[in-house]
Formats: sequence, C-alpha cells, structure tokens
Amino acid sequence: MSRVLAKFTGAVVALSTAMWSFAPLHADENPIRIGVMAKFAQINGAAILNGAKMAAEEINAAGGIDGRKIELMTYDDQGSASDATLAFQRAVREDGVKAMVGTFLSEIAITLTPWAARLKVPYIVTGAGADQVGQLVHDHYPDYKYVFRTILPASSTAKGVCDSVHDLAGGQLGYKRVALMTEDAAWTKSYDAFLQKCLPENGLEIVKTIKVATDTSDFTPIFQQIEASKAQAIVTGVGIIGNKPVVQWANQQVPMLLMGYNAQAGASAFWKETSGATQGVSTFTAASTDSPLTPKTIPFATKYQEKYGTTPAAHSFATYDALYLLKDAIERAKSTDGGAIADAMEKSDYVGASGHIVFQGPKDPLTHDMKFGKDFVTGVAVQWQDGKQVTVWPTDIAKNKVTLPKFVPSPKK
Amino acid sequence: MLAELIVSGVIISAIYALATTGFTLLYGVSGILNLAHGTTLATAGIVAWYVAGRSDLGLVAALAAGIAAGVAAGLLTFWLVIRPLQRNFELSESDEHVFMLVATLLWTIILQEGLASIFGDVSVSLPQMIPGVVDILGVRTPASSVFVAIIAWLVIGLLWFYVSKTKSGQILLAASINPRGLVLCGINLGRVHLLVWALYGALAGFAGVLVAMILGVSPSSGLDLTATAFSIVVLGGLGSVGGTLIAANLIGFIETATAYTLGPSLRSLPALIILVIVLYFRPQGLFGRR
Amino acid sequence: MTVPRSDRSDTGPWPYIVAAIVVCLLAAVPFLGVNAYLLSILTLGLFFAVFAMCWDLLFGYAGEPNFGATFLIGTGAYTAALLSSNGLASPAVCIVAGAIAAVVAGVLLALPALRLRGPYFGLVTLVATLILRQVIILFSDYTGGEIGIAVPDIITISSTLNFYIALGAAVLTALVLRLLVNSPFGLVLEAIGQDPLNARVLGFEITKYKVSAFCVSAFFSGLAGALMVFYLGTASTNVFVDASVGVQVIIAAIVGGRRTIVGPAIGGVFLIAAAQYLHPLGSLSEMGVAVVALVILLFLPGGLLGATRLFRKAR
Amino acid sequence: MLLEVTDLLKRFGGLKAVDGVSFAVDRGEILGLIGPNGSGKSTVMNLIMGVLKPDSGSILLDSREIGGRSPNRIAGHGVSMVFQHSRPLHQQTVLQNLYLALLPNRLFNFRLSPDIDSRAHDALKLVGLEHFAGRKPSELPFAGLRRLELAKSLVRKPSLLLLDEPFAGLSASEMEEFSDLIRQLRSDERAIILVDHNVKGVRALVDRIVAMSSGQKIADDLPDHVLASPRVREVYLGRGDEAVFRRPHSPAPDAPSALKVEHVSVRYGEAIALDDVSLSVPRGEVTAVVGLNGAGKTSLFNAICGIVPASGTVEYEGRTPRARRAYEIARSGVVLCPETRELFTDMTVQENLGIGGNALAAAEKRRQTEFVESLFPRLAERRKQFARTLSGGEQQQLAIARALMMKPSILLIDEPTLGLAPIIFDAISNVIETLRESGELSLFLAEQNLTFALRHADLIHVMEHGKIKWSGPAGEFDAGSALIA
Repeated sequence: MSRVLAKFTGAVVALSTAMWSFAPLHADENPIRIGVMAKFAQINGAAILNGAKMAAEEINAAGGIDGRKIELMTYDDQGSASDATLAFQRAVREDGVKAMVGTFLSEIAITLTPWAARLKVPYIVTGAGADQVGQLVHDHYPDYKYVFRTILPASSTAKGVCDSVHDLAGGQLGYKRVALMTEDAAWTKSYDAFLQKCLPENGLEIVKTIKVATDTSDFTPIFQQIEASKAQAIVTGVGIIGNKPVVQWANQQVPMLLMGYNAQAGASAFWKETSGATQGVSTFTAASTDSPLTPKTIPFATKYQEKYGTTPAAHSFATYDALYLLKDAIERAKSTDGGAIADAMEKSDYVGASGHIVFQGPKDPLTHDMKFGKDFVTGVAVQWQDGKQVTVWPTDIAKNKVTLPKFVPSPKK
Repeated sequence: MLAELIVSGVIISAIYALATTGFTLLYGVSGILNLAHGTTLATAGIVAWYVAGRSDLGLVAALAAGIAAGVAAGLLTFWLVIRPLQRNFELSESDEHVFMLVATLLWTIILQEGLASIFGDVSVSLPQMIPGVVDILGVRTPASSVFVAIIAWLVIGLLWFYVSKTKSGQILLAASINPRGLVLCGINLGRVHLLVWALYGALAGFAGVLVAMILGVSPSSGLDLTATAFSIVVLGGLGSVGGTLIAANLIGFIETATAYTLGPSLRSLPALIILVIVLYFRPQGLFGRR
Repeated sequence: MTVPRSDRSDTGPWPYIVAAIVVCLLAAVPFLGVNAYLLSILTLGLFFAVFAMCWDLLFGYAGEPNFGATFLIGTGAYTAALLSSNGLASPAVCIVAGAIAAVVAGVLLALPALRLRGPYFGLVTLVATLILRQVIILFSDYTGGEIGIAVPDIITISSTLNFYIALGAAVLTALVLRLLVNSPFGLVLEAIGQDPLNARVLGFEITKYKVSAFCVSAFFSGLAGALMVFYLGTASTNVFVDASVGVQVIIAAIVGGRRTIVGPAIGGVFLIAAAQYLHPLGSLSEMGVAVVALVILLFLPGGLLGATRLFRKAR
Repeated sequence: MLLEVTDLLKRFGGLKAVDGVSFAVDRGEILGLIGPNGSGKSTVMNLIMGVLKPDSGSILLDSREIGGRSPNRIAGHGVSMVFQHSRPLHQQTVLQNLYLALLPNRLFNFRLSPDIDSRAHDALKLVGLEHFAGRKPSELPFAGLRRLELAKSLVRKPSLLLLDEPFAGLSASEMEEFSDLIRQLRSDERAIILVDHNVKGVRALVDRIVAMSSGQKIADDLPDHVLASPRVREVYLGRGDEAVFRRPHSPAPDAPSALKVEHVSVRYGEAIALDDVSLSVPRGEVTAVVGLNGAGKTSLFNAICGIVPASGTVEYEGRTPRARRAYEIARSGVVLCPETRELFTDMTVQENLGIGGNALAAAEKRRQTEFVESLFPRLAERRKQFARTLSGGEQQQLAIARALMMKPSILLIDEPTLGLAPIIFDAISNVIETLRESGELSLFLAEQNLTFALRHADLIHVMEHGKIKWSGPAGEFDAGSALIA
C-alpha cells in the first residue's frame, strides 16, 4: 500500500516536471498555430479537417498571414464534451494555438463556448448548428465575443428549407400537402416551430408532424403513418439519425419525395453508404460543388475533389472559409491576441466559398452567426441524381430540375 | 393499422430473433454473456458492405465476407479475451462474471474503434437482396424485408435441425445441459467451446449482414444492438432458446405497437420498462429455470 | 481459491501516513509550477476517481455490479444543471440538491438489487441509464435533449481553484468511504456482498444495509456529478448519462484495483491521464486505453494496486 | 420444550423433501438428526433457520411460531446455525470474522465497542483459535475453519444451536477433538441439534437420535435403540432380512489388474478427501468399494477418472499415462457412471445414448444401442422420452446405459442403488451379472448398500475417512455391522 502511493506520487511528480519542460510558446514566434477539433473518425470530422488543411496550404503557399505560416494542430474530441474541454485547454495552454476551428456536435460547441471565453481564444464553430451557440454569445456579450460560427444555425437552415421546399414542392411539383418528419432532438425545436408557421404561409399544408427518436432503427411505422396522411412529400429535419430513414424509404418505396434538411445526405460519401438508396433525396445545405454561389465556390470544390477524391461537405466549406476569415481578421488586427482577433472578426465582410459572410452583431438574436438571406449566405438545395449531388435550388443557379425516383408518382397537375 | 403493425412486427421480430439466437446459444453452452455481440454484428455488416461495394460477385461475396468476419470476430473474442480470463484462477465466481462482462465491453470498444479507423465511423446499408415491394395484407412491404424475415426463420430452423439431428449439434446441446456429463462421455470441452464460438460467429455474421441490409449499421451502433439483444435474452430467460425467440417477438411487437400508437419517439421506452417490471417479479426471466 | 489480500489488517498506520503525504503532495501540485493543462487533467481525473470509488463501494463491498453508475451521476448532474439554468438556486444549493436527488436515484436502483443477482441486476442498472437518457431526450424542452444544458454561472474559472474543488471532493469521498468500509458497517456490508444468506443467518437485515450503501454511493456520485457540471459549464447526456461512461467508471475501478477504494481512485486518474497522453495516437487513443485496460484486466486482476502487492510479495 | 416441530412439510417441485416430520428438543439436550443422503435432514435444519420456508406444519420456539420467518429474525430469536461449508470473509482476519457475528443489526454503527472485542477473544480461546486471531481464514487448517464457524455461532449465545454435518471432512483425531468441544457446549440454557450421516460419530455425543429416510421420520429414540432398529439398519445396510449372499469365488492374488491405484490423495483446499489410497481392480471381475457417505468413495472414483486433481499414480491396464485429462481417460475406456448421473435431462433417452456412443461409427453405434437396449428393456420403451421425465430408477439405468455406449473396458459405477426402490435393484443386479458373464469388462462399484455390494463383488475394499480400512475377497469379508455400529 505505502509503496503504491509512493509510486503514484512519483508518477505525479514526474508528470509535472514533464509538463514544466513544455514551456508555452512565445507569442511572437513563427508560425501561427491554429487548432482543428472534431471527432476525425467521423465523416464530418474528416470534412472539417480537409477543409482546414486546404485553406492552410493555400494561405501558406500565398505567403501566410502577414508573412507568418499557419501551423495546423489537430485535436480529436472523441465526440465527448469532457474530452473536448481537456483538448481545448491542451491546445491553448500547452501548444499555444491562437484560434480554434471545428466541432460538429452541438453539445461540444456549447460546452466549449465558455471555455473560449475563459481562455480568451477565438473559436469558430464550423459544424454544429444549434441556435444556442449564438444565443449564448448574445446573452454573454462581450464576455463570449470569442465565439463565431461559419455554418448555418438551425433557424437559418429552417428558413432555407422553407424557401426551397416552397419553390420546389409547391412551385415545380405543385404539391399542396407535406408531412414534417424531424428527429427528437433539441435543435429541431426551433426548426419545427419555424416550419409549422412558414410552410402553411407558403401554401403548403402540413398534414402530419412526426417526431422520431434518434435511436430508431425501424422506420416502417413512421412511413406508413405519413402515407396514411396523404402527404405528397416529406420535409425532413435529421442530423443524427444517419442513413436509416433514407435507406428504408427507398426499400419500402415510400411514394413521396424526401426533402428538407438531412445532414448526412449533404455528404458525398452518402451514395456509397446507402448503396445508392439515396437516389432522389434532396437536402438543403450550405453550398454545392456544381453551381457558382460565389466566384470561389467552384474552384474550391474542384480542387477539393481532386485532392481528396470526394466532394466537399458543408463542414468543409465552413472550415475553409473560417481559416480565411481568421487570416483576414489577424491581418486587420495586426495582432494574434485573442481579443483583438475577435474584435476584427466581428467586422468581417468577406466573400467566401459558401457566400458573402457578414456576422450578426451583439444586438442580433444570434450574435456572431452569419447573416442569412439574399446578398449574404443563402445556402442551396441539392438532390441526389444518379450518384451525384445536383443543385436544384436556388432556381437562378440550379443545374437541373427536381427529378422523381421511379416509385414516386408524378403529381397530377 | 393492425395489418401494418402485424407485418412490420413480424419482420422486425424475425431479425431480432436471428440476431439474438447466437447470443443465447453462446450463453447456453459456455455461460458467457458476450457484450461485444452488437459490435460483432456491426463488424460483419460493415465488412459485407465494404465487399459489396468492391466486388463483382455482389451480395454472395458480401454475405460470405460478412460471415467470415463474424467467425473471425467470434474466435478472436474467444482467444484474446475469454480464454485468458477463464485461465485466471485467482478470481472468485462473481468477480469472474463481472470481469467477463467488463472485458467484453472493452473488447467492444477495441472492435468499434478498429472498425471506425478502417472503414470510418459512418452508418452504412447494404444494397437490397431483391429490389421492389410486395403487397402483404394490403401493406406495401419491401420484398427484401420479407425475404430477410423468411431467411431469418430459415436459419433458425436450420440451427434447430443442426442441434437436434447432427452429431456435433447434439454435443452442443448436451454441453448446454450438462458439460460434466459430456466430459464423462469422452468429449473434449475445449473443442466444444471452440465450435460454439465459431458457430456463434457465423450466426452473428449472418445476422449482421441482414441487419445491415434492413436497418443499417455503424461501428458505434454495436452497443445499442447489444442492449437490445441483452434485453431480449434476459427477458426470455438466460440460456433458453425458446424463451429468446418468444421474447424477441414480444419486444419486436411491443416496440412496433408503441411506435404506431404512442408515437415513434417513445419506441423503446415501454419495452425497457416492461423488461424492468418483468425482471422485478420474475428475476429469472420469463422462461428461465433458475 | 486465493483472494487478493486487503491492506486492512497487516500494515498498521502506514497507509494513512502515506495517504496523508500523497494528499499533501497533490495539494501542492499547483505550487510546483505546473501548467493549467495538467491541473485540468487532474481535475477531471479526480472527479472520475470519485465515480470509481463510489462504484467500488457497491461492487467491491456490497457485491452489486452496477452498470448504471451514470444513472446516479446523471441524476445529480442534471438536477444541479436544471436548477441552475432556470435560475432557481445558487451553485452551492444546486450541488447539494444534485447530491440529494442522486440519493433518491440510489434508492430506486437499490430496489432491484434486493431481488436480482449478477447479470440480471447488471442489465437492470444498464436499462435504468437508458431510460433516464430517453426521458431526458423526451423532455428536451427542459433538459436541452442531446445538446445538453449550459449553466449560467460556474463556480470559478481558476483552474487552480477547480483543481482544489475536485481534490476536496475526492479526498472527502475517499476518507468517508475508507472509514465506512473499515467500520463495523463495512464489515457487515462485505459479509452481505459475499454471502447474503450467511449474513442473514447471523441476524443482519440486509435490505437496510444495501439501501444505505446505494445511498452513500449515490450521494458522492451525485455530488461529483453536480460539481463537474459547474466545472464544465454544461450537462449533456454523452458525459453524464451514458452507458459507455458507466463502463469507463467500472474500467477505472477494476484497473485501479477493486475492493480497496484507493485503487479505483488511482484508476480514475490513470484512465483520464492515459487518454490524454495517448492523444498522439489520434482517433486510436481510445482504443489504446481500452487495450491497456483489457491487458490489466486479464493479467492483473488485482489492478494496479494489486500489481504492486504482487511485486512486494515476490521480493 | 424449547423447540417443537409439528407435521413439517416441504416440497421441491413434485418431491416431498420433508414429509410430515415432528420432533421436539429441550434445553440441555443434544439431538442427533441422522439419515442417508437425500433423506431431508438438511432441509429440516434450513426450515428451522428460515433459509427455506415450510409448505405447512409449525415450528415453535419457546411456544412462539417461527416457521416461515426470515432468517435474520429467527437468528434474533436465538437460533444459530453452523453451515456444513464454512464461508468466512476471506479478506478479514479471524478476529474480524468473529466481530461480524457479535455486531448488532444496527445501521449506524461505526465504532467497535471494547465489549465486542473482549467477547470475540474469549470465544476464540474457547475454540482454541486464540493464536490465529490476526490471521486470515485462508491460513487456517480445515478443522480450524470449522472451529471458527462454531465460534461465530457460539458468541451469539444461541438457545438453539444447529450444526450441519460438523464432522464432514475431518480426520479421525480432529473428529475426536471436535466432539469434545461440542460436548463442552452442552448447557442448561441451550439445545443443540446435530446433523450427520455418520451414525457412529454422533452416537457417543448425543442424548437422542431422530433418524430420517426419504423425508420421513423413521426413528426417535435413545441412540442405542435407534441403531438397533431394523428399519434404520435397512436404510443403512440394505434389506436386513435377506440373508447376505456372497460370491464363493475369490480372485487369485496375482490376477492381472485392470486398474491399479497407488498412493493417491485428494484434497479440497484444506480438507482431505482421500488419504494415500492404494488398491487394485482385477481384470474381468467385479470389485466394490464400500463405506459410508463421506468416506471418500466418490473422490476415489473422481481421482481415477481425472475429474479432480490428485497426487499419486493410477495405472490403467498396466499403463501409467501422464497428465491425462478426464475426457481422454473416458475415451480410453475407463468410464465413470457417477452418483449424480449427469444425464442430459432435456434430451431424449435415445439422444443421451447417442452422445454416449459419439465416438462409434454408425453401424457399431446401432449394434451397441441394440445391446444396451436389450440389457435395459425399460429404456427401449422410453426411447423418445426426455431424460428428466424418467423415474429415478430409469435415470440410473440410463446413466449406466449411456456409460456402456462408450464400450468401456473398465466401468466405474458410483452408488448404483442410491435412493432407489429395492425393486430396481434386481434390474441393475441382472445387468451387472450379464456384464460380468460377458467377460468383456471389469466392473468397479462404490456402494453404501452392503447387501448389494456383497451380492456381486469378488473383491471388497472398505473405506473410512478417506483411507482403505480393509481389503480382501468378498468371502472373507466380515462384520458388516462395523460400518454402522
């Protein structure tokens, strides 16, 4: 017993001396370290990492940030909030990173938000979409001014979904009745509320609203209930559930389109994961690879595809833009001090690959989220057509019309 | 609604039944609750998916690869986890029980992370065996699901045939009833255990492929599958194959009925609560003997 | 059958002296010039140590394999977070309320323990966690569902102070639990765990002992859970109400050396620190920790603490 | 009367383990409760202690009904029980184990009173363990554990002390010491009930004996009277009225042996089950080892068949295999038909036989099945029945039949007649004789029933306390009563 504890103390002492030898990096030293955090084994995490790498390589090739190179540091949060807080602290205190980007799980983003404030390091969320992040910044401004987000929050997504569904289902296909199927998760609260108001206002009656547990494995009862409601299309709101609803929708040949928002369907590997069952599924997403939202969109998408052999996901766009925003902000602030970067970031007015990025101010409800709508970030709707994501909305940049899978009957006009 | 409930209840129950048969067989013969069961299913499903996407042989190759992956996972579990633990004589019986559970859980993490790093942590689905839908009792049902349900019961039937009609099957059955008696009959229990793990792996592999086809699997879905299998097996009574089949149908139907009546987001809750209540009043499960 | 020996009878005052020295050394860590990151690892590790010690009281002494440690931890954490986020109470009150709510959960969990044994009990505890998780997701209007609850105020942002809070919780837990298991109460508890029938024949009414053990375990689990909420700033299901976190707690206890209280504490810190120091493995670090834990489980059933005893015996 | 038991009944499924038993004990008395295995004596003890709940009948302690109460409450009324298998707390010291017995059933009890400490020390002194106070129970010799358990009961100052097989596993000298210890416990304040199957051991110790058989009381009298009772002798020795039949034949001393056991010992932890046993089984003959329950017969058979680890050597047909495992020994033709039968209860008769013949080729298996079924026509009739639905006698036949399916060269049958109705004896006797006449195998029986053993055996070994007490041809065997009186 005594020896055990003695050993344990020994280990602690050894550990602490080891720590001591890791002196924190000096602020002025080259290069600038930027952290990327996510669960990299997940496809979303890989998308984040790839976007960050591409941006960093481009920036470094073009001379860096004010002559200083970017050094990317990666932190795997293992999908756990407690791991993430440790990793964040390691990044800042140990490795001296000047800013952190990443995170696709809302619970982690919300946990890290106060930590960014405590550590006074800018943190750009590039994957998680819960409105709460922006609300937290709003409620705790200016303490939480370090937190930004370059991916659309749930409420903006809801707006995009409402607009795109209105144009596609109501306009192109002439549907009158839709069902709303969303996962039983916190982020869908505001999403549902918004759509329940917005869709009827746009002439689409919601004949069935269904909440789905995130661990649902069998969707048969759900589809059958929706079918019984005589809906003509299903407006989805799924982010966590994964490919099950899509695969079972195709297997059961549910005779109505799946549209709305489906996080997984926005990723390019989705065709392979579902063994092609995603044919005909459409989703709202940040940007697509085949239509020029901005002049930067297609060059980025093409280069990304060449480099990684897969199309960029919304997270890749967000992370890619986040790094350029950081570069821009640091150059304007002429400092790598967290507070200075954050203040500069707040004033960003930048055209990125996913749109014209301007952040909402302290007075706006979702502080430091991107402004959404015409002239800002708009998002697109894509549909899976024969193994490819094809942009079908907004109508002015669409590459094709919405097509119907074999088992979905054409609407009687 | 009744027709829908029956059709989808039957299909989901068939999959549950097949997915838990191996688990209960393994417990019956070797007394081990393999909490890595769900991940073994997932391993088979993911490997089959990988092969299906890369091979011209399509589903046949995928099924073969899935079963092979299941057997490999089963045997590795036996060799790397179970045997070392069984050879540790320092442990008391109740300690060994808990150690076995914890060790298989650790093995779950290892398998899961291994899968995630090789194939990525994504949810995957196999292409359908038969495309198209059929009409049953007025319910449009994927032909594949019907086929899978039939195959599931067919495999269970084959297993029954194997156990009751073949020599090695009889030895397995005898081992689950009285391993001491088997030793007296000159049979090497070590080989019986190897056989049961291999058979377990094959069953889990087959079930994993079917689950991946109908429901989809991901590396991290293993624990959920284990929880379902564990619940079914304990509800039916540990070691009772008949009890397991009945409990699989019970849970399958309760879940489906809940989804139809109370709403899909409550799907698993009543089944869990019923499980707890049953165990409270019948600690040995519905058909358990102890 | 040989059973790993406990340190209780044959070492005299030494364990206490050593323990006091270790606590003093730990308390001095912030003054050793280490950086805040090490402190944060130790902070989380010490919270985990509390969870593992509480589990050990139930398994190592009362003989109940609780696979639902997070049922207790989560109840404490969510109670505190809910009270705080709704502005109903100050952090201190929230923490106490969390611990008390966890005791109620402990009584709930003790009920099946009175009837079920072994894997059956294990399953019920596991299911309890799943049910709690479902309920939290179901009532996401109040609980934040899978995203969790952010608490408005945290106790302190000073990593040193947070470290001392965690250290205090761990030392308090260790002290109370050690005193408890060394007392007549602990003796009876262990008798019940090993052979409930024999204990009853000796005249002990096992229900009240078991329920009390669950209450004590739940109290400290809930306390640490609530404290951890105010350290992290959020309560979320993946951290506090998760079957796999419950498994991590068990792993920590077994890796450290069950049935010693001190061992699981070491295991808790070890597990958290190992995960951090294996981070160069990237996404494989979790696997690395699992492999290390499995090897210890298979070949050193006495855990780290037991291993040092073997070593001592060998000399 | 301190304890009055009236019409006690306990069923296990369809079996009446205790069937209308009544008896009484008063303070100052030591009562012996005897009976062969399965007679229900331990069940009676468990019913009194509350470990089991009676189906009907009453148990009055000081005129207060205690039947069906929980053990802790019955313990609170002053009943204490020493279990046959001692289960101390292994991680605590001997002294702490005693504290446990002294602690009140009070939750908030965090300090040990000095009173408890001194009483614990006194009790240890009484049972002679004072020098072991600081040791772990695992360091105690086997008899020491028994003493520890006794001390744990004693410190509770019980008015009724129940001792379940206190002498099992003890050597003769330890038994003597332990008897003395129990004798010291006799007091006017206390009654003692002592369960044993070893009649000889309790005779000098007890005031009165209640004998049980098949769940019923068959005698309740002074020890000598009970031992003289024809009913009791029948239960212990087989049918006493039948003239003992002996085989005239005696094997030549230099006959080749099928099995040769040399210096074999078996220990279970600290308990010695088999103590340096040497014997031989001549080829082609019937050999029997006789002795009471607990004498070591089963351990001997298990040692021969590799089921328990043993020291010493066993030679099979002149070969001494090295470290062979149980299934290899069985496969080589040395086949055990154990007392517990170990049938595959949820399989049919035919399937059970099939497993027995698993190593045989199909044709041979058929032939052997036919042979076995001709020996046991009952089994042929019940081919499709599950083994668990068979009667006890049929199960015994099935166990022997299954063993024969392995075509043994040496067949060991442990207690072939245990718990069977005499009518089944004849069926089994016939089979044994048929097998002897076939000359194909050597038979080795373990029997409590002397009559049965003497009817078949050419050579007899008598065992007691794990040792061979006597060996010789059946013709020279004498004084069957040595076993019981």
